[in-house]
Amino acid sequence: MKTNNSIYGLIAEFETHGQLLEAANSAREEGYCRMDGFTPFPVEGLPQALGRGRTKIPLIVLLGGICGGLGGYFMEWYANVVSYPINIGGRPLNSWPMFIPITFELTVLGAALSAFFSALLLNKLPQPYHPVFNAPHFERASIDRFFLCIESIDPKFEPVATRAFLEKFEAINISEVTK
Amino acid sequence: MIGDPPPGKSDQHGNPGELIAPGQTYAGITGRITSIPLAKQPPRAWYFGFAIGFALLMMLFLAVTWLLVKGVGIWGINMPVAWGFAIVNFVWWIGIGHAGTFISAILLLLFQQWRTGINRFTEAMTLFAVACAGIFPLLHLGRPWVFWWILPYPDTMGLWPQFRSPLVWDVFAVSTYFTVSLLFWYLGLLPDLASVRDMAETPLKRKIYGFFALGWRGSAAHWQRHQSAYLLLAGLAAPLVLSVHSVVSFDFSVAIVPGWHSTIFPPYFVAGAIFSGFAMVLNIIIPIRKLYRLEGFITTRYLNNMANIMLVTGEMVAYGYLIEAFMAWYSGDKFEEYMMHNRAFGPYGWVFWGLMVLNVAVPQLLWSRRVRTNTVLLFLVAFAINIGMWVERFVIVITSLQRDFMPSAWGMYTPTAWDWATLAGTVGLFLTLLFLFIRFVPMISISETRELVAEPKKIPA
Amino acid sequence: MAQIFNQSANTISRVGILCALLALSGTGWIAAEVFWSPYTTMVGVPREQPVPFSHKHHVDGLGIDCRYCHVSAETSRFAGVPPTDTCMTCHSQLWKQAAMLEPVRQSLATGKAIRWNRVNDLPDFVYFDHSIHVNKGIGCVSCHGQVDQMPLTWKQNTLYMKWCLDCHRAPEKEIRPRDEVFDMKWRKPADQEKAGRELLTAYHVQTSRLTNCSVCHR
Amino acid sequence: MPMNRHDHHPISETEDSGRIDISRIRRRLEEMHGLNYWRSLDEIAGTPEFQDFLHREFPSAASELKDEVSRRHFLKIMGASLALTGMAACTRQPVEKIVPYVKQPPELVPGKPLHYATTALLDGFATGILVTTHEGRPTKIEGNPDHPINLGATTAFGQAMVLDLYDPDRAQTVLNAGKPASWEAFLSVMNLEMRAQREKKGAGLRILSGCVTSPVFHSQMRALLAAFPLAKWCQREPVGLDTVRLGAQIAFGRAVETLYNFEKADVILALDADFLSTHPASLRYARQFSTRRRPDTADGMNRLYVAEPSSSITGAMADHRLSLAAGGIEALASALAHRLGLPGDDGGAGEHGGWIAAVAADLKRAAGRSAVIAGKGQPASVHALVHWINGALGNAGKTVVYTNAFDSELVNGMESLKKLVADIESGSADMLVMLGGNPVYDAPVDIDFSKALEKLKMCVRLGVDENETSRFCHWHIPAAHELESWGDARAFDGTVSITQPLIEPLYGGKTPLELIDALLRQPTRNSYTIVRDYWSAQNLPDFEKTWRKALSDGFIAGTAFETIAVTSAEPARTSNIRPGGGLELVFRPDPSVWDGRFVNNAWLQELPRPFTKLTWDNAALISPALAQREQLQNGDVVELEFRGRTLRIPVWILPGQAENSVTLHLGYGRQKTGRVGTGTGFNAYALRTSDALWFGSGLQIRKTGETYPFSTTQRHFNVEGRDIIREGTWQEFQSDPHFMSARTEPEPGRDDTLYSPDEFKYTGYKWGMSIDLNTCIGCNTCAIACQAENNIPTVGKDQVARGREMHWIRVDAYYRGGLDDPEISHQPVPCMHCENAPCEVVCPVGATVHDDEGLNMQVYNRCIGTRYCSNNCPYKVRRFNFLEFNAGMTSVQKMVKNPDVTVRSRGVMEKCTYCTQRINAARITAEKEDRKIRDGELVTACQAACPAEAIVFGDLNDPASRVSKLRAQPLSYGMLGELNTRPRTSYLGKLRNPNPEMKS
Repeated sequence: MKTNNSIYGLIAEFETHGQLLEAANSAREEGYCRMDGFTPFPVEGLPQALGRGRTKIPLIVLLGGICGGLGGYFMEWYANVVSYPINIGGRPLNSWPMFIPITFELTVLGAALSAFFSALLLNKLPQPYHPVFNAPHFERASIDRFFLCIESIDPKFEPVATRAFLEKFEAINISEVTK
Repeated sequence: MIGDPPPGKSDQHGNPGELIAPGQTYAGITGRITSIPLAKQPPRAWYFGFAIGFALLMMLFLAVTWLLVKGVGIWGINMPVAWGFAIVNFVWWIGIGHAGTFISAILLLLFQQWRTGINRFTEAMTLFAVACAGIFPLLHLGRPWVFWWILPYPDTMGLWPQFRSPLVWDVFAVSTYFTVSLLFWYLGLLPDLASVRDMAETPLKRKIYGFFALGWRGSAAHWQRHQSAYLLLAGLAAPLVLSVHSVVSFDFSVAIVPGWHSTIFPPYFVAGAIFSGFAMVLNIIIPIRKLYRLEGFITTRYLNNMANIMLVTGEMVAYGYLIEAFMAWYSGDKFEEYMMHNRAFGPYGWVFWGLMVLNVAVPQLLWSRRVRTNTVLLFLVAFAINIGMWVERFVIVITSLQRDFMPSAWGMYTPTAWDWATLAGTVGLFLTLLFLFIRFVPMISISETRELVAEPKKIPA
Repeated sequence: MAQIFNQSANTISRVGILCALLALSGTGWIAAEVFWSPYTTMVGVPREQPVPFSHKHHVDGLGIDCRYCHVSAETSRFAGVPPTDTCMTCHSQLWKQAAMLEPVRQSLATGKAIRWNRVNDLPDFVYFDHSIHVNKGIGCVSCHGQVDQMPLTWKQNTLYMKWCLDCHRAPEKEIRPRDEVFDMKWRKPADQEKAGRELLTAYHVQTSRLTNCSVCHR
Repeated sequence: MPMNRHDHHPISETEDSGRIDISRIRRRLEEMHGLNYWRSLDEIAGTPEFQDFLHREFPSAASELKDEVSRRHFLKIMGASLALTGMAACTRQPVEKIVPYVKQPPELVPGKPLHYATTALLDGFATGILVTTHEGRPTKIEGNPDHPINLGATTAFGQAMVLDLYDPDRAQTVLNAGKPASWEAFLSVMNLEMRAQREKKGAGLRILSGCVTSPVFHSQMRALLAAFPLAKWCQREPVGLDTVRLGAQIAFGRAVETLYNFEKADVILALDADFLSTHPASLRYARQFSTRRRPDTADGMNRLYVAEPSSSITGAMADHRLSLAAGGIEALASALAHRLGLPGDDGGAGEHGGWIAAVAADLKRAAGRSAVIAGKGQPASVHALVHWINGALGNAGKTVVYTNAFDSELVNGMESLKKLVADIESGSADMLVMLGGNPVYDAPVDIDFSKALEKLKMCVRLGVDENETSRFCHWHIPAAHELESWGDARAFDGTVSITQPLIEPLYGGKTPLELIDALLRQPTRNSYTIVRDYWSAQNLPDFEKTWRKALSDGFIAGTAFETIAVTSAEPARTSNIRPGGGLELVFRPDPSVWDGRFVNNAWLQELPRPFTKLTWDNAALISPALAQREQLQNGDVVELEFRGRTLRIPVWILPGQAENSVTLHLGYGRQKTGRVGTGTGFNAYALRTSDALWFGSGLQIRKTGETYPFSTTQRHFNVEGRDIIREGTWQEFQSDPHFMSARTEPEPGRDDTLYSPDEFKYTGYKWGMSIDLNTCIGCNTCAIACQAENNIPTVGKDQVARGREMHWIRVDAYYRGGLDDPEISHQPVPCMHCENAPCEVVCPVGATVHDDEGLNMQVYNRCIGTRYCSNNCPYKVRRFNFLEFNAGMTSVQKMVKNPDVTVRSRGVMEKCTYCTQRINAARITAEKEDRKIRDGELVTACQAACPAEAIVFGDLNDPASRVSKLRAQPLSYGMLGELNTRPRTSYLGKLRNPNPEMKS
């Protein structure tokens, strides 16, 4: 009998995302909180089923956009008004209408960069190695199978009981994930 | 280990109604699509296409080398026509680069499912087209070796760019557009790279694709953030794609040159961009789809819808031409009036009428469903439009500059062999990149296609 | 399924990304360093000359005025580099045999000029005029530094456009009374900026146009 | 104007000046036997002496002068010099050398240009010039403002002579039978030859020169002819004044010169006379004429009638122009004489009776205040008629004055040339000394000069270049360029002008004075001594003082001819003069290459010809009617057959050309000349016979079907009804001075802007320029003066054809009215320096920006070459270096560059800067003296050169400045003002003064 600390968790493999959703929901109701689902495409409702909250990404993107925009206009204003003011065809030094396009572009750029990188960082990618990859057939998580993994660090995790709980659903197979 | 993919569907199966041929399975889709990058040998036709592209690319290197040795004088430009092919090609390529983001971003926001089969492909096309476009603003400089003076950085001269110049706007718009498109494309690609990784037989391929997949596990958390970021990027890309060609059009509309100084330019440029973008998508996708037997994934419905978009944007462009002529007359400005007259009946009149045929007359064929669903005809129409859109930029740039305010300074413009070589060269660059993409990257979004199978009625995101 | 990468890959990848970022910003920083380093600017690097002429000896030691050799400093764009016979005014009497002066004697004998190495070199599209600076109270030291302390002459300032602009934007920081211009020993008063502004008005310096491109570029 | 032009020439004082030792280079050259001459020049470019010379006190063009010289055609391109300095931001500067003098010339302050007064010659007549030298390099020619003949103006030729000085194709070594030899060797040979001649009293000796007005030379010739009584001197110019002299001879029975004063003339009739541009006194005439064309002229605008076969500068200024075959002029003159009560034949009037009547009436009305002038292209009889007419009108002594002739006895170049050839043929002449000239090329075809030359025992030629004639000479001596020579000459009014050298002869050239001296006595004197000795012997009051003054002034005051009263002979009874029928062939000197002597001068070659705007070529100018008749297009090659000889030449259709006249410009189609001139144009001399030197009838024209590519700088001559050039009549102006602005759409108001109109106030100087279209005669001198001042490169025929010419100021021509007799207007177009400059807003790097004085600056070293500014320039005055137009220049050629102006590299934009380098120089001088720049103290290059003073530059903030006053005039307008560009360059609308009694 293995002890919890040698295994990462128990993983169940399903045929359809429906079965996965069902299992996830009842697992949550059972009181499991440290679990994750693995699917070949985004399954609607799965995050909620697994008890996950909303992501912070939109907020980060908003901030990124604001910084980009303000930074952009400041750059133009500083360069053409403060650092080296020059008479350009009689136009005012701070010709704000002509500073708008770049301000806009940099707003978008700032937002886009923060969207992309926040997505990666929050997902802790790149992460080439992960215990779940040890699970049998896990390659099919990116092809046609749906996995539910209850992690050993879950307070409610108990190798035998948890396995028994999972067997209640029509999983193709259930296996331990070693660390 | 996975069951064989279903045999490629042909047109009579996928009738225009369907987005994906019936009877597809997750594994089937995955196997079918990943089999292309994972194949040991690409089809012969691939080598053929790549060879053409590469040969032209070498010609580009030659042309550019000579250009750097001698200067822009090797081109046909002169006074008064100081801008020639370089700018024409730049605008043309940028325009082509618009379809990708339009399809992936705007169709995504409009919950159009018919993007699924083609978005990955068109996004890649966008990147390559913008890359080609990006070359020209640099090459057309008299002193390309100091191009970075356009960028704001603390130099030893205490000088900055002149931010009132549309050319500086261009730099920011185009580079932003390229960056955002790249991020958008890669983010969408991530789960599929994981699929390829997991489908790969040899450890090396597994490692390579694994490296780029960044360890994607398809966990619920991954998907949740991925979806959120992807949708936000789409939301950002949508206004961006509209802004980019607007900014490009400012290069002209901000100037006082008759024929350029016109408020209709931004919308009419954007329409033209999407117009040519879709035309290019069709010109590429129709042969590729046949070559790789992807009719099952890129069904006739896609072609039909794209044709419809071309029809709409085509009419918008035609309207643009009409308004230009109308305003020239209505404004009562003698310079505008002469410009319009010169455009139609001046020394380059034949180009103008050619444009009318290619961009206004030919696209009307798309009213017919038969044309829209017949790959050969559709291909020809799209090709005509691609040429037409290039000609449009030629007309705008050349005929406006050729005869502006001072009759004493009027002149003509004749492109040289080097002008043509550079144009053809960038086509080579485009093809080369495209064929490499087809060879090594899944050209259809696997995960999104799975969603289509999972619940065809489901609305993405 | 077997792991494709082993555990260490995670750390490696993250460290790798970090390094890439550092390298990127690093190159920019290094470039800047190079541009401002003596390697490029030649600031403070004594320049070898066909004759090891010492300003220290002639100016500090013998107290010869700048204008004795650089005759046209007050009247022309060029301060003027002395013709050989200027050297010989003294050296036909002093150090007649000194080996180090051989090139000078040669020059006079053969009529072939001495080819000095330029120390303060502006690009050819920059039109610097000594006379106007001198006449408006900009001391030699402001640009050339304490030449009287240079055994072999070196460049005191980068002469980058940025550096020129610093002074053209705030000449009050450098301007001095006209009659102090050639004085190597002159030191700025405590109230330099105030005194400077007074001098600017006294000498009718149109500060507003000093940063116009046409002032230096034609 | 030049500050210290009164420091006179060093050589005059110290024979040992501290100048660089060109003689070394010369010696090197002489060592380079066998090498071909182009190369030999390139070789010396490498010598340390030359590098020293070029780097001497680091002139700013120095770095441009480093790169090796390429073997290519010198207009062709490679490499980029400023391109590298452009990268200064990211490259380490190479160590430059400082090369001080060994002995510094006392008058020379490094970095300060010096100005010397000297003399430029054309066909022997002097004009006074001031030459700017930088560290011993002559770089720029200005007119001498004190000189009575040109009053500060110059011709295009005068501006371009400095380029000839540095022409790498100049004759560089003494040649004996084509082999390099030495001056000493030549002297010893001459010694023997002259001894032989002395025995036969010089019976075999002939001297052939161009027209000579130099007192020193004349005295030398007198001495020579005294020593060799049987020797003969032949003076002859291919486009000389023979007809003028003969005409005077007929009219007055003696040789006199005729001088006009157009300032006093209210009505002027020019009979095929281009007195504004091709007359020896044209600079003065243009000035006088223009003073009476200004809208604010005190005593009313004059009226000009012109009858001529093909448009000339003068014809374009006419209030009434009659395009008439050259052969028809005499009939017209005779008819006019008749109407003025002189014995004349009225029958010649033909269909022009009305025109003549009106002109006659107008002339009568202005009797004593009118002037009639005939051109040198008209036969002596016409000149005689004109003299009588002026007499009858009482103009003599008022608007027309007569002076003693340059030569006491009549000079008839054509006759003496014929005589010379006859003597050689008959063997009576066996030795010929040619001073310049190129008779083998430009003698009438019916005189086989080359065959004659082959007969000679001894043939010597002194020439600055090797040409068709050199080949037949036993000895060829490189001549010193005028800027290398001591000498003197008379201006057309007789004023003696001194020629002094600005630089030692680059190739050891000799002056005619030295050569003749060598024939007279050996050892020879140098020309400085010759000139000085002569004048010191002329018992001038206080010689030393006068001499020094003459050197600093450039001329000897008070040496102009006195006017004399002439008694006219009884007018000959001319009867039934009828112009010959059929097509007529007309010969004219080329506006750019003259009689062929300037064919190797790139500045002149690329200068757009008036009206046609042709560059690098001549053409057969034909009338639209003839073109229609023969179905000819511009560039169609035709075969002209004239008196049994044929010439294939492309045609150019010139509106205003007389229907049946075909005009050929002389001077092109040279066989032997330098790299620039070779292969340009077509040789009109091939049809020029001694009996039809200027025109003749009986021309046949045949279309060949071939076509020829021309390079023109202007392709469209219709103003398209745009507010570019404003025209009206003197009468309208009298009734309402504001009539012009009344009928054009006004500029947008100052406040019609989203931005504050006071964003930038120009409180200091506010530079502006005003160009008077009334006085501009379209002579192109401004364009070439600008080219010389601002280091503007020439680009070659091919590049001009591609629309890449570089002139900063161009003279546009616009035609109005009918094809056959259009009104022609010239408009010089420099940068407008718009206050709301469209070019500046679009530059991404701020390479073109405004300064506090309103200058629209172009910062070459910041420019990255997007060319956006040019697109956005409504006036299209910007020029772009599409290729490296300065590459491949020899070190000598580079010496012409103005060190105060950056030499632009490939890939940068450039344009008129209002001569910012001059503004800076003037400002620095003024500020050093704690004062403002005075009005007129600062002139732009174009302004300085303009003969008509049509261009005025100055401070718009100074209400007293001339430019402010001109701007205040009602005719003043800004071109394309409706675009709200607020140009600083403004124009004065063009007024014509038509005769109300005439319909056309």
